[in-house]
Amino acid sequence: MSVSNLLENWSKFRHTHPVDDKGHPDWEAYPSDIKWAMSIDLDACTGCNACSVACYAENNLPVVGKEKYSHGQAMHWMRIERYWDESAGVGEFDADKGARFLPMMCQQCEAAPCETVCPVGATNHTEDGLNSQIYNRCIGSRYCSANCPYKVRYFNWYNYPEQEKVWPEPLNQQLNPDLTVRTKGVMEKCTFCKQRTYTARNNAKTEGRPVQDSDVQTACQEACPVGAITFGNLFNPESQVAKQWKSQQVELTKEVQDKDEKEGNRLRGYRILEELRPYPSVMYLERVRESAV
Amino acid sequence: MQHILRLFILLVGLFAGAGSYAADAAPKLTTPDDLGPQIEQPIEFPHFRHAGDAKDGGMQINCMYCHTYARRSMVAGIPPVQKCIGCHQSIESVRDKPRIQKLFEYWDAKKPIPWKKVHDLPDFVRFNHERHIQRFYFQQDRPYQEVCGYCHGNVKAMTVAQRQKPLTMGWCASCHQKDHPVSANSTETGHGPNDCFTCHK
Amino acid sequence: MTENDFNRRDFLKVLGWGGTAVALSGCGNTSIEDGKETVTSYVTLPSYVIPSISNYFNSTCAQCEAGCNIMGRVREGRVLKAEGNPNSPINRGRMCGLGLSGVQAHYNPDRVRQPLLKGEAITWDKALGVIADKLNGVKGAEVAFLTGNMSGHVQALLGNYMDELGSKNHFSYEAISPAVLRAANKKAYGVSMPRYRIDKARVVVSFGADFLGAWVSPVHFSQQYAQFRKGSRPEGRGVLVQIEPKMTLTGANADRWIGVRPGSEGVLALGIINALGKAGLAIPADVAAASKAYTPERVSGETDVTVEQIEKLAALLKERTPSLVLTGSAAEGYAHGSQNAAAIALLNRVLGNIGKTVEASASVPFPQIAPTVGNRASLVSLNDGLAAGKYKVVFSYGVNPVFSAPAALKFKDNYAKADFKVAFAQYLDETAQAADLVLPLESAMEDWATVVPEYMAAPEGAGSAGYAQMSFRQPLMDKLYPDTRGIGDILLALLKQRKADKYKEFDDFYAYLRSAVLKNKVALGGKATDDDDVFWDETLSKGFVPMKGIAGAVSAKASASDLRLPSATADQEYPLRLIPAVSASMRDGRNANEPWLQESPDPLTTIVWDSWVEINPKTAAKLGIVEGDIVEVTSRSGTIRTQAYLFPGIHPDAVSVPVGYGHEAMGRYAKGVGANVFAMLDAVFDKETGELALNETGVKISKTGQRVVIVKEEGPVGGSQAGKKKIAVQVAADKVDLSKEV
Amino acid sequence: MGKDIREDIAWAQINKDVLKSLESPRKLYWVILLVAIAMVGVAVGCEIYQYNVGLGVGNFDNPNVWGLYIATFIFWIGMSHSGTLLSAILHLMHADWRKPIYRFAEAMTTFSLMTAGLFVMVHLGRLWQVYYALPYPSERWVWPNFQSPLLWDAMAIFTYLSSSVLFLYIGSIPDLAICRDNIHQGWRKKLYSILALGWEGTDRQWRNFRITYLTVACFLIPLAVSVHSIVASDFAMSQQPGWHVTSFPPYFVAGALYSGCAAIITLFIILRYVFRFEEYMTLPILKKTVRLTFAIAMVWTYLNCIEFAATWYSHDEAAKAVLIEKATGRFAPFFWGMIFCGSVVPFALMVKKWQTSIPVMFAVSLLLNLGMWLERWMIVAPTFSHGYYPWTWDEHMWPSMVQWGIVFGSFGWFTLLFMVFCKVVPSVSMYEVKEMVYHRSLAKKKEEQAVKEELAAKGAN
Repeated sequence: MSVSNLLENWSKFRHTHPVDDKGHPDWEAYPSDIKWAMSIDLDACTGCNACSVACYAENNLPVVGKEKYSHGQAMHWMRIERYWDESAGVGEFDADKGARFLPMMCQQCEAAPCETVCPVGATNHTEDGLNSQIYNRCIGSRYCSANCPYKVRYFNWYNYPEQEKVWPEPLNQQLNPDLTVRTKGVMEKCTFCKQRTYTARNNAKTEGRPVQDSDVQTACQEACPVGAITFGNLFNPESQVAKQWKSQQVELTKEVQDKDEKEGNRLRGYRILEELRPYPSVMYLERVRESAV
Repeated sequence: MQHILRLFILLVGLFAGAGSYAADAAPKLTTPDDLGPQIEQPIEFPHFRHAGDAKDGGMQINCMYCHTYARRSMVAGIPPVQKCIGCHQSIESVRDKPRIQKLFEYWDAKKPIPWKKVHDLPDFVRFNHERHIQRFYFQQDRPYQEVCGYCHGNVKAMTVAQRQKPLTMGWCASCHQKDHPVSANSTETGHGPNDCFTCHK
Repeated sequence: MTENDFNRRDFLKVLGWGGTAVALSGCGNTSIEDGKETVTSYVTLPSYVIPSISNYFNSTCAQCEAGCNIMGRVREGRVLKAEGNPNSPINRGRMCGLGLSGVQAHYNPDRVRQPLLKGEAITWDKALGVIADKLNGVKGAEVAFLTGNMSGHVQALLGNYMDELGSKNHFSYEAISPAVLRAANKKAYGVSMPRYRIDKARVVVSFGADFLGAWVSPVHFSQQYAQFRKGSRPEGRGVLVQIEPKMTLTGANADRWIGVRPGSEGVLALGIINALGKAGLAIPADVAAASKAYTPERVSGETDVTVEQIEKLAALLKERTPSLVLTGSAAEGYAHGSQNAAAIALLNRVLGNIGKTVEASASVPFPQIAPTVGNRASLVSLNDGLAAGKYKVVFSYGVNPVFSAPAALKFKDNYAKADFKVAFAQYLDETAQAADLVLPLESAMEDWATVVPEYMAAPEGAGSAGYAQMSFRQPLMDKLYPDTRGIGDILLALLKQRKADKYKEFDDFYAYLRSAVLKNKVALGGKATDDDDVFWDETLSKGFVPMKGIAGAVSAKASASDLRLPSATADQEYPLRLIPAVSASMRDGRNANEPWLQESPDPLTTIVWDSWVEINPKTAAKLGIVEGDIVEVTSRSGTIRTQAYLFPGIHPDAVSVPVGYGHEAMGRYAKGVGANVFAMLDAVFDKETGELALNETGVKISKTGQRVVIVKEEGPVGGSQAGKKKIAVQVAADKVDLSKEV
Repeated sequence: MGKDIREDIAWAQINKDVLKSLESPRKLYWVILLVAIAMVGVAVGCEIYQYNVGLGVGNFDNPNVWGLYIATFIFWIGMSHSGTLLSAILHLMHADWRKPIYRFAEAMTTFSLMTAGLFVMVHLGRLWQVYYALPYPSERWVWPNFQSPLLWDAMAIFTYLSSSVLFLYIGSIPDLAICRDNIHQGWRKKLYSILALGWEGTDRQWRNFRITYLTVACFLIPLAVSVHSIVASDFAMSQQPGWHVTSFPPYFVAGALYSGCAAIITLFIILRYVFRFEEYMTLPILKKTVRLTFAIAMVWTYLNCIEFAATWYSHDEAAKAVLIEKATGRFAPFFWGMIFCGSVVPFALMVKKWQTSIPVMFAVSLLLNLGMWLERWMIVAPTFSHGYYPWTWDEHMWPSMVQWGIVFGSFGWFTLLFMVFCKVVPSVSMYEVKEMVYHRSLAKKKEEQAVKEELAAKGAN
């Protein structure tokens, strides 16, 4: 450790981005052979909330209760948004074609707006392409949340485990020992079930083989009754998620996708707020509605 | 202007001083062992007797004979009482020793032994025994006592285990920064992961 | 048991809190500690238990009657999470939010922990003694046993017990049950619960069947739905049309949601048949006769569905076959509910779906473990008996009629008339509070049971026609409270009171179950030569056993001769129709004390921790109601106060309040949350089955002048994307080629 | 219009008048001090509560993760700027009218920075871990994230604070020596002896003093500009609609000078009244300050217009939506209040009759300050409740009493510091007033000489 390390060390945070300082994507520079990514088929998604509850169960999320929920202090890493058709104009709702559901969680952006602004480097990019959130490093400045375009970061406004007692005995026995229970004053968010991807990588490494789709499922993906969520290694061309991204011609490193679409053959893949250039790792597939009825 | 110059020199000197202090403050693997407190255990387990070298009267049992989960799990595990009994029921010669009697008391009552945890990392840290054992014991083929000793010190010389290494973050990181050969006969080297997320859960 | 054999419960003990401790306050312990924490080693440990690595034990979900096969994730003796059993033909490895919350029923802080005699804790011996005393000299006909859906060996034991008592009064009651559907199916197809093949259909027209939410076996149907929606399927992407006055989760996912006038579903079905005939489909003569009068114009007037829409729908149904027409609670909850269901079933006959997308199902070959399905008619007959003072001792298990019976039945008062009331309960709910003796039950993650699902899903492939299965529920961890007991153990103890000899070989229900299963090894897929222990262990590790079931047969015998569909009549005093909404997570409210369910927003309104009344914006504008107004919803039988939510997915003549809220007891998470809509339902019954007609209550709405900010997930712009085009994108099916999608 | 400082006032008189302000305070002083302490007490209570229970008690939510604390933080940072303007910039420009009033303005700088610093602390979720943000070499091998504007911010404030303390102190040394020489007993004597650093007023000391003072003044000016530019980059460097604006740094600096000048007018009037400094804080000085304030107000208004126009002409729909939301949504009263206080009220400064009217200027300066506080709030809050993602828009979040209490208390804290300062250090710079009087009397003498000579010449003729 020396002064020279000062410069060396912090610059490491950025070098895991495939997006270099000039804003050009550079896959070759990617530091590992894993890039976790997801795709969510909105046509399949029924909005049933199973993923969200699974997330509560897997990730030790506190139930905040009505009063705190009313203050917007809910801690759901995975929230289901419900939209209506607005055929007659913005805000004029039309229920004839049902509702539209959108599961929204941390998009694990490659050039994440949250990472650069954290004063203490508590959130930074990992080699397998996640936005990490190091709870113990967080000092609670909430700048990351302020800069998140999706607002998918959730702050511990209270000391849920100890003072608010959201897990009264014996509910606390359900807590997952693979990850911490966050205390007050730290930011948290979806980690793509890091404890699961970590275990998958660990097991694959022990067996001396690359990670496969069958090694890991996120909790939401595992629960989803309609299998709308696909998760895996985008770098592995055999993975379902890579196949989906490819077939939808969505590329991680582009902020505008130039798709080869013919008349009557729209490709459904898109990323939300892509134009802000955060390079999100979650691709959504458009919802389809029959026009013949 | 002389004064400004003096001030400038002073500031530069301060910064350089702080920097060189920092260089010294970085923990090294060779720092003298930082002995943790002596811990009172329900049974004073003699590690030296079981794992120690033959010349010291030990039996040179592999650490992973008892701490059997270390190579396949995050935790090394404390052996179930059954494991102790497995051997000790056929070792009549020490049956009357008070420690063994205590052990059999637990066994007869079918009660678990409430061991105290010696190497206790903070709750937000994930340390994976499996990964380290795989890396150094199986892959690089180092002797098990050395591999376990990286973090646990010279347990084979202890009675009740005692913490010898600092186990602080900088101490972990200092080893993760170092290049280690990837296998026994390889000149290729690699270092441990430096992602915060790997160890912070 | 031999020395080496182990009682699995021993290893489910919560021991390893140290070592792989749950990080309870993540950022609390920030230092390296020596010797502060205790890491307790096991005494003995089977080889498959490795600390820090989860073990999965198969079991069966008890959160609803679908009976999904689950795996409990167990670590260091604690069950952490329920996950789907991938081999299950029911849920195929998937879960719903309700099922996932099962662990919170198990770890619930509000469980009853000791037997309670009039509120005072007593021992089990004393409790069982009291029951023996009270039964002394009571005739069998004076004992009633009220349960919900029952199946498997617990039911067999219950049957034995009722026989011993000489009682025939086993009432099986479910507040939310597809009872009308069963009767209508029996009439129309010859089986009460056929296999629906949504995955095979090209068009599904669902009359209020919320098969993605809370209807029959939602996770199974979600699996089928996923197939149905796949563009790469040979049949292409399926089209879902949902016809119902109040949008359900399924309606929200439909290609076309048709907000029909409440009660006129049967009329619409006949109108569609009429239009199909006009479009050139061959209609059987009797059906044609029945539907002749229902011209699209007339139907349009009665149902509020445009002629164009009816014709479009008919054209679609004619063009794309096979299709599937479902009928659900929204169409059935009327005095003419059975008629509605019969009319809708005609559509399947006309379209030739019977045998194609409506398949025969099989039932288990053992009638004593076959499911006894609950309905509301049985509660009515129990209630009548109680009112007449017929029953002296009443047992209740797994149901909460004091909460869920319509107020008009005055069930609570009648229940009090029985001399001695025993409730087997996990929570001190409304019924348990009204009971004299409360016996604490083990949770579904602690006790043994076998479950036979009513809706018998089958795996793909040959032999699926005669497929039946029995699922096992086994303890996933040691009992949290030593003084709780499984229902099977309690029934066994009660049986021993009457016939000690016959049951003396069984120490506990586990022994009974094991011997009963092993006796029928061959029928359960084993060989007579199989070792008992091996067979038992294998069976448990699979979580369910397939059996050769008794295959039923579907027939297209739906008749159109005796259809009588009344036209809607306007009620001047109570102009709006109340539709009690059954949500996927809250159901009938028995799981209301699981905080995850309270905190997960209702998918459609995104409201949490409260009930609400959904009002169409047009109706609300007429009444001068805006979102958040506290309104009084008044029927002939009662009044509730709740918050108003303007909802575009509801017919202007209808309002909807979710059921399951408004508990006055049960626990900290359920008590006082929302209003109980059961308390204001009129006692109107389906004319054929005697089922309570849930949607038959007329209400009026008045403002109270109070206004609140509704606690919900959506923001002030509601479901608007505020002009942003790329958030939740929707595309017309003809703009996209789905056939080659990965 | 009142009179300016008399040129013929005796130096001893200056000493006497100014040192009088250090004597036992009047009753009014104690009343103000007690009120200030009470206000601080409220804030401390709120902070203890918030510290123990968590930031949730402030009614923060997702997405409104920042609230009044950051707004008020910028307000206090901004207020500090005018002290530097008056004491350093005008010093370099040899504007001698600054001399009687720069001392308290500089003190204002220091104390408002100290207040602002507290808001950084109050804002943090885990105050007890604040040292993670310091770039110190640690055992953990990790440094703060130098990319984060928040870190620049912390460093800038710290540098600025230490420089202004230094500047304030250096500038006071000759006066502290006067105090030392004129006060003959008690702890104060000792204090002044130590603080005066053995000042004797020798030529060499004066020469060194002037060089040092000038150097620090030069050093301070770029700092002052940069510190608020960096505060601006907290917002401008982020990607949020309404924040991602290139003109933010000058806009913030202008706003800072503006609020600072307004605060100077307020304090000027209070000090003049409380310490009877009519002799030194004369109305012509007030007039000059008022005119300066007006000029800055117009610059600020101009930059405000630029910000709106830039938003309007850019094709950023989200930023436009935020602007419309500010002007028409639930923040409209505050937004238009800011426009009124910030751009309309300053025209009162141009009414000649009012420029020297104490009550009018007092009221106007308070309104200007209010406007500037609203401006900061309008920068922070609407972007949160109307960001990129419509689903998370929010209409109900309102700061709780805890937030208001801490903001309220911060004014007490500032007052407390300032009041104590006024009783310890002369709030009018005696030696510089003497300089000023000397220079003016020299000039007058010259003038008189010239007149005399002229008369003499005339007489000779």
